[in-house]
Amino acid sequence: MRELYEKLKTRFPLGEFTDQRDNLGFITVDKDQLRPVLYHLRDHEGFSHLVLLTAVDWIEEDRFQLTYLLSNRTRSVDVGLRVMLDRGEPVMETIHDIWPTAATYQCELREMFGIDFPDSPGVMDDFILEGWDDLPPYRRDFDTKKYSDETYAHREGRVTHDPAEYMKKQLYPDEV
Amino acid sequence: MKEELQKRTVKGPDGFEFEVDPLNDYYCSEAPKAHPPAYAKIVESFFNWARSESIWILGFGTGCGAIEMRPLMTPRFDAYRFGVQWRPTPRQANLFIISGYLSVKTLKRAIRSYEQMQNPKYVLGLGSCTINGGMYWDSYNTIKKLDDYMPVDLFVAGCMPRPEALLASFEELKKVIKAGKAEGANAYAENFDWYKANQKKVIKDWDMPDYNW
Amino acid sequence: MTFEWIQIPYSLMTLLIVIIYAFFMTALIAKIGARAGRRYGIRIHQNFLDLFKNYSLRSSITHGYMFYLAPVFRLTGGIGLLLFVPTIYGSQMFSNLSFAGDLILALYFIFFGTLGMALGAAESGHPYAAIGISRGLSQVTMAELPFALSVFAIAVQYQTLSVTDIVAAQQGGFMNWTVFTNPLAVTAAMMSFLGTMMRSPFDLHLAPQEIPIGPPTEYHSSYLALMQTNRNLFPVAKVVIYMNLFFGGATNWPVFFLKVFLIYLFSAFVGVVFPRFRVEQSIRWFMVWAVPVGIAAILLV
Amino acid sequence: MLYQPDRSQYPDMGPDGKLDIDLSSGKYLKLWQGPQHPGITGNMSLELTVCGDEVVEGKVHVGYLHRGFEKLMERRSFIQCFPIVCRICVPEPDFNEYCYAAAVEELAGIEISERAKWIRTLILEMGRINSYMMYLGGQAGALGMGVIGQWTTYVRDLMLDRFEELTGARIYHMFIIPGGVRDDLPAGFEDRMEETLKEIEATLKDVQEVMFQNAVFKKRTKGIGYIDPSLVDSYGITGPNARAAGIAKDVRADQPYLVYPHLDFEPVTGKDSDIFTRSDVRRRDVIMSVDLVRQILSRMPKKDGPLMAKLPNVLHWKIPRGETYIRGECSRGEYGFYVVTDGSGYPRRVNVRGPSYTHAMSLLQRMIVNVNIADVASLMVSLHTYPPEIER
Amino acid sequence: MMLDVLSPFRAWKNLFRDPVTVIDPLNDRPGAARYRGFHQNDVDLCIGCGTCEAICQNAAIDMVPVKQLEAPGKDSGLRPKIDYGRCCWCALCVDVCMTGSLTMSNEYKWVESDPEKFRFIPGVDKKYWDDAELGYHRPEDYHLTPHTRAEMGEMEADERISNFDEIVYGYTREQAIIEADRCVSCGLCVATCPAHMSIPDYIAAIRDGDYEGGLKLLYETNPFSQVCGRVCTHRCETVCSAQHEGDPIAIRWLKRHITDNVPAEKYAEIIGGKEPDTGKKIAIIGAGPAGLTTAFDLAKMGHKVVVHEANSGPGGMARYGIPEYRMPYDVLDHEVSVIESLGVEIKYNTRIGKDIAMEELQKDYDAVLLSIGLHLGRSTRIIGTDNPAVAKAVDLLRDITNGKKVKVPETVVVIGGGNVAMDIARSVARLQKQTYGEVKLTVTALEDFDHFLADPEEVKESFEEGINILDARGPQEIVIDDKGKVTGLRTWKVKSIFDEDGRFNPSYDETDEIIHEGTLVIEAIGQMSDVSLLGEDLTEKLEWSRGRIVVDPDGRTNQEWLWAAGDCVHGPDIIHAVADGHRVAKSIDKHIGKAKAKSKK
Repeated sequence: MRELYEKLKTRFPLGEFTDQRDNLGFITVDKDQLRPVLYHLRDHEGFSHLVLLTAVDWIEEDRFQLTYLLSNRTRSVDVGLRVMLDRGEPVMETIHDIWPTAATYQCELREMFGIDFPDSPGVMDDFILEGWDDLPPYRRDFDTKKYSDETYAHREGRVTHDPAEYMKKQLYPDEV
Repeated sequence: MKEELQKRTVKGPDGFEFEVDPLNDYYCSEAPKAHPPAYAKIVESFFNWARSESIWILGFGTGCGAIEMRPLMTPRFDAYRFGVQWRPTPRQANLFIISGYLSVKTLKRAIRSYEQMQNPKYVLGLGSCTINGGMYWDSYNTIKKLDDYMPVDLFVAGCMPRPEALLASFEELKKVIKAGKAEGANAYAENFDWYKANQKKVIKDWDMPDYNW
Repeated sequence: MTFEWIQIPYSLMTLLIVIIYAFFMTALIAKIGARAGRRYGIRIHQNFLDLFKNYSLRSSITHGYMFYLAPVFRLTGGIGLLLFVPTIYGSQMFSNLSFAGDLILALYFIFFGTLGMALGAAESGHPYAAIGISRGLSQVTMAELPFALSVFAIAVQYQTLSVTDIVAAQQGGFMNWTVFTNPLAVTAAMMSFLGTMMRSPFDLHLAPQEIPIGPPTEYHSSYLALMQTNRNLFPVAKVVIYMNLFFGGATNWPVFFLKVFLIYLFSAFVGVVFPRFRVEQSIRWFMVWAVPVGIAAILLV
Repeated sequence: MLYQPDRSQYPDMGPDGKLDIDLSSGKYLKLWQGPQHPGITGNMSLELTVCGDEVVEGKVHVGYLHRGFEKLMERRSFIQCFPIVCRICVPEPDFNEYCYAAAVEELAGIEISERAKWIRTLILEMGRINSYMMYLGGQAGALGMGVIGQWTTYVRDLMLDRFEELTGARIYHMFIIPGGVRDDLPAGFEDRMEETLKEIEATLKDVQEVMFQNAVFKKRTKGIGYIDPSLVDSYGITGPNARAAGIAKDVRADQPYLVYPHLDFEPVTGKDSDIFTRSDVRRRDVIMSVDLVRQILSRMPKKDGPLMAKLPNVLHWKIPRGETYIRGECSRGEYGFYVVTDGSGYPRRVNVRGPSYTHAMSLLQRMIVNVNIADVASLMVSLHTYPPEIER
Repeated sequence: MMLDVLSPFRAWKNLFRDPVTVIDPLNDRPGAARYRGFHQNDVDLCIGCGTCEAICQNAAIDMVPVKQLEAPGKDSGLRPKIDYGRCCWCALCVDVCMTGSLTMSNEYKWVESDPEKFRFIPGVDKKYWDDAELGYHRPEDYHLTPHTRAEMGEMEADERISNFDEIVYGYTREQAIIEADRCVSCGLCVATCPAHMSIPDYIAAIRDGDYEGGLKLLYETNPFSQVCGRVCTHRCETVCSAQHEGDPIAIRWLKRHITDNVPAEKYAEIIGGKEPDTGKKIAIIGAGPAGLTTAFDLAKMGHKVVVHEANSGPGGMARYGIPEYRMPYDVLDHEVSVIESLGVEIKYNTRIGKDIAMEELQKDYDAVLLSIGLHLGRSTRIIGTDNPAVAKAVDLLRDITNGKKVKVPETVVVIGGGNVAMDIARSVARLQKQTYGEVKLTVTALEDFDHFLADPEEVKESFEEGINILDARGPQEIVIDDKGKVTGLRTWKVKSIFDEDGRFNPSYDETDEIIHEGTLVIEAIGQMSDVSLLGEDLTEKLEWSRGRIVVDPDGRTNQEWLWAAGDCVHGPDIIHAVADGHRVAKSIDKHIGKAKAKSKK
């Protein structure tokens, strides 16, 4: 994997490299370098299969990480491209013209993370959710338990006790 | 609201223009009515017997429990022996098996399907997720208590319940029907406002009539 | 044959017997089909339970007058078909309202229910019902063609349009049955028979996986109960015609039951093991296989 | 030919590249298939615009089964995620368990025991047989031949019995746990498995005779639903769908995981890339899986030592920051888990890559155009998609 | 082509085969032997630790009190109640169950019309599957929590026997992490610990490597953490949920590990400062754990504390009752220096009643605390105990601590089976080894090994060190020769210790008699307080019970200015003394606060 990284590095400015396994590595790529790198990987390195496109919310660092995972099916190696986006203004260029399936991924990311991909077909359509009016649910600051408690009613009448506290009360009933 | 549900002017094939308000024109606005049982007790008992021995299930796999429906339709368990059949349309079905969790999106369809079924109709809540949210208790997209949204006759514990548990629930349902206690459809009509309020609380984009017959 | 009032209660009795028989027999066929799937299948009296259940539903919504009428039309088709052909040959009691030209009427009645259904299904407003009925009509039309040809062939063969006379001509040993005297016509007719029995590969108007379940999608409760009755009765009535025309009719009830059962079984026998055609494939099939046989039958007579 | 939709007659293309479909013109009809529709696999729906019998535009709607697993996992500890991942795919849940466990093991640096690997492989192959059995029944059922589904569901049920005695559950096995597997094979398992395999083989023979040597079935499936091999890469097509197009890609052979390096097999491929070929590839794949199960049972090493690797206390298990992607070849194609950890006791992000994601969304939407309504269900089934893994 | 038409008809061969349907699926198909069906719980085995609740990702389990369980102290008194509206039958609760009490049956049918009914307490609420034998039980070799204790390095017996160096080395970082990782944070230990130390929290601090945070937690509840980290009676470990299927967590050693890993000079800073001066003065009699804990607390509250100690060093029983190889004095000194750094004044060699009168204290201080420990040994009062060659363990231990040259003869007999007996025996053994090069020492204990009072590891180590321990021996007479010299101890075999009413009344098998050789007999059967300092008046005014001062739950005597705490009230136990100290400190603060309020009025 490192060879590939070194080779790419001579052509493109690249960020951090993580050698995860013999056949899997992750490379951080600049937002505007992504497209040339993708073209290069697809056309010259045989990474013709877009395995997945997803995002990670690093809310502490105030950014989104987009992961484009590509696979070279002949050599059976994978490379993940990490693109860091500003969390305040998450907009990314669409790649549906390179891989048509990316449109679906982008649609999902728009809905679940609120990352916009202008010009991606159907990106504004409802994909999974319907009538959603809260924060995009996959964002870290969206608290699913809180939302669930507020929106849906749970069956009442459940009480639990802390074993330590309850036992203490039994053993030392005089203590305040 | 979806575009196709908005009021609009339409030009027919014959060139005639007319106004369409889909929600009013295409749907019935009448609320459901409670239908009393037959006047004669013996007739009602006979009807209940017939109802209990001919249970037609709506073929709508709302959740994962639907996968255990197939073994029931096929040789191993062969539920047809017990008077149970699957129907592809809600009009002809009497029993709606909510096979597990209902996402909000499916809840909307489930309500429509339920309302299109004819009185008397029965609902079976399959698995823990219909009882109290199950393993999706903290999910933002699934309802927790099925009986808030439609009257439920029986719940079956399990995740997911085995086909045998389902068969046991059919047997139990037969008993309930024969005892004349499966009056979910009437309960729905009588507490219509309450159910509607609950439904509308979770379905944010309510773009259908209040009652689908 | 002249009309006598006593024929009315007699025919009603026939009707009753046939309906009850039809209900049991359909269940039996279903059980046999289930055996191919290595299971037991429905209970033998399940059809009655379903019928009572459907009558016992408390609410039933309607989509308009035609929606009401369609099941009635449909049932009329079934009953009419049965009533105008002789059930038991040689029996005054069970010859129904058979008359000289009844073969033509029977042909009409076979079509009648489908037409009624078309009106009702259209009224129900369900797109799948509309698709189903258009498929159904095209196929029935096509399937009727070989049957009509074959009927024409035997009408020519026996020189009569009366079912009773055709049956009479076949008496005296099974070698006299049309199936042996005019096998081509019978082949064409049996092909058409497959096409009208609502079973694979010709069940494309119901096709649950494509257009669940076509025309009757919206029907329920007592409407459905009526249609169910017809669903059981109509095929039997149709089988009665086939039996009379091609298999020597029946001179008593046991023979009747057996013949009807076997002819009916034929459709199930084929239906269970084939998937369904698409509508144009089905039509092409009739055109390519059934119609030429029918024409040949006429030519050879 | 499917792939260059024939728009010559209808509908017109608007200047913005969108189709000009005027429903009120009476020429087009909008049809919804699903979510309550017997011809739909699982709970999803197709919004079809048809002209006559031909589909001119199709849109796939999913989300009816969305439970937000990826979110729920972010607030469950690593061991707590183990019971919920299998729910992502109902008919073949074990792949979730395997991919998740393998990802966690890789990130936490846990090496699992040899026998556990064999048992995992066994379970995955058993699950594959089950999934294909459901598929075969579904493919025949979509064309109205219910009898095949009766047989295959029956043998699937026998396999579920084997699952039950091995794992303790029928559908959601929850057996492949991070660190190994829960338990060893029960006594006499091999013999009962052999009986089940024999029954499966007999059924497959019947299926071959009744379903594949069937004039009507051939008529309905040959030449229909053609996928051009050139689309395989751009549409992310994997598994039998790709193999039926002649592209011999099988993760089991390409990136062997678990004990696949020790097993003998050859990826099954087909040529015609139509519905028939895809069904046939799957049928032959079951035969291969049956053989693999036999190989596994006969070559599995004896138990020496515990099946479970030494785990830290799972109640406060923390995994250092890292990310990885684990893939496996499930019955539908490439199944994968992308797991990101941040050093806490919870996964930072889990992304599930189900093969249906690309098959049922972009591919199906494209293939469905110009298809007869009658073939829609059959086409959809032939892609072998399971909605829950699309929306998770 | 023709084949394609005919071949499908082969399906009909099934017509002549029997269907494969299960005739009565409801009864013919029990779940598999491993089936994960409905839960069962052996309530007697269950300890209510709540680990099942902690691991359940569905929040399906509540811990609820069960009335019929009446065994406070052994478990939490709670039992899991499972909500089948949540459960997913993953059996993680069964896997993690610390006692193995929670299992699953192979039953799986439960249909109910009332959704509220799907909650039950397995094993308590009767269910039809309670007696099912098949079902999921946790397989052998399969544990989600590690169950063997991390080994701690310690000196070998022959190395340690010749000196008084500390035996155990303490955990290394790696060992500590392994051990800390085993904790399931159930908190039964917190409830049991008299001082309610936040055990799971400081164990978590070890896992995170946050020793300073851990130390802060320790000193919130226990200013004698370093001491307790070595010699605590660790009642926490007796309820530890990990002990049921493995070893209990080495809570004591982990505590010590924290204290070892924070530099001595940082203690004061971490433990934190004190509140502003209140101008109140409190006298404490005895610089033992109880007294100094009170001093620590009160000093933090801003009161002025003066501790009067009769001995020359601090620590009380912790110093004078525990040998150095278990409790090194420099650790103790450091511990006290931490307390002193808060401004506590300790006056050594000040014996109340001799150097200062009790009345004086009453007059000069706002409150007085009596924490004088148990420095007098009890006697068996058998014949011959008045001989000078019969000694009491506490006295000897004190002498050893004070550095007095204690002469031990070549053969010694110790009477007693408690920890003090072990302490003195092992101390004497070391002296013997130093003097004679070999150990000749017999310990006779009343109890048999199954009911032994001393800690098992003490017994084990004693054996390793060459000490002969005989169980179930009742002392009858000190054997004295004509010259009046002790030559041994005569014992009988004990048949039972308690009579039918449960009173202490040993019965003996007189035929089984042994004379243990020894020219010194040491009695280590219990201690009592030296209450002579109180003076006759006060002694009379105070309420007594079995030789101990009666106090209210807050540790106050019936004299409103006088509190009592520690061993002299509750018997020997450091952690109890610490807990007492806290309680008394709170009570004193409350009292003098009130007094202040009163005086303001």
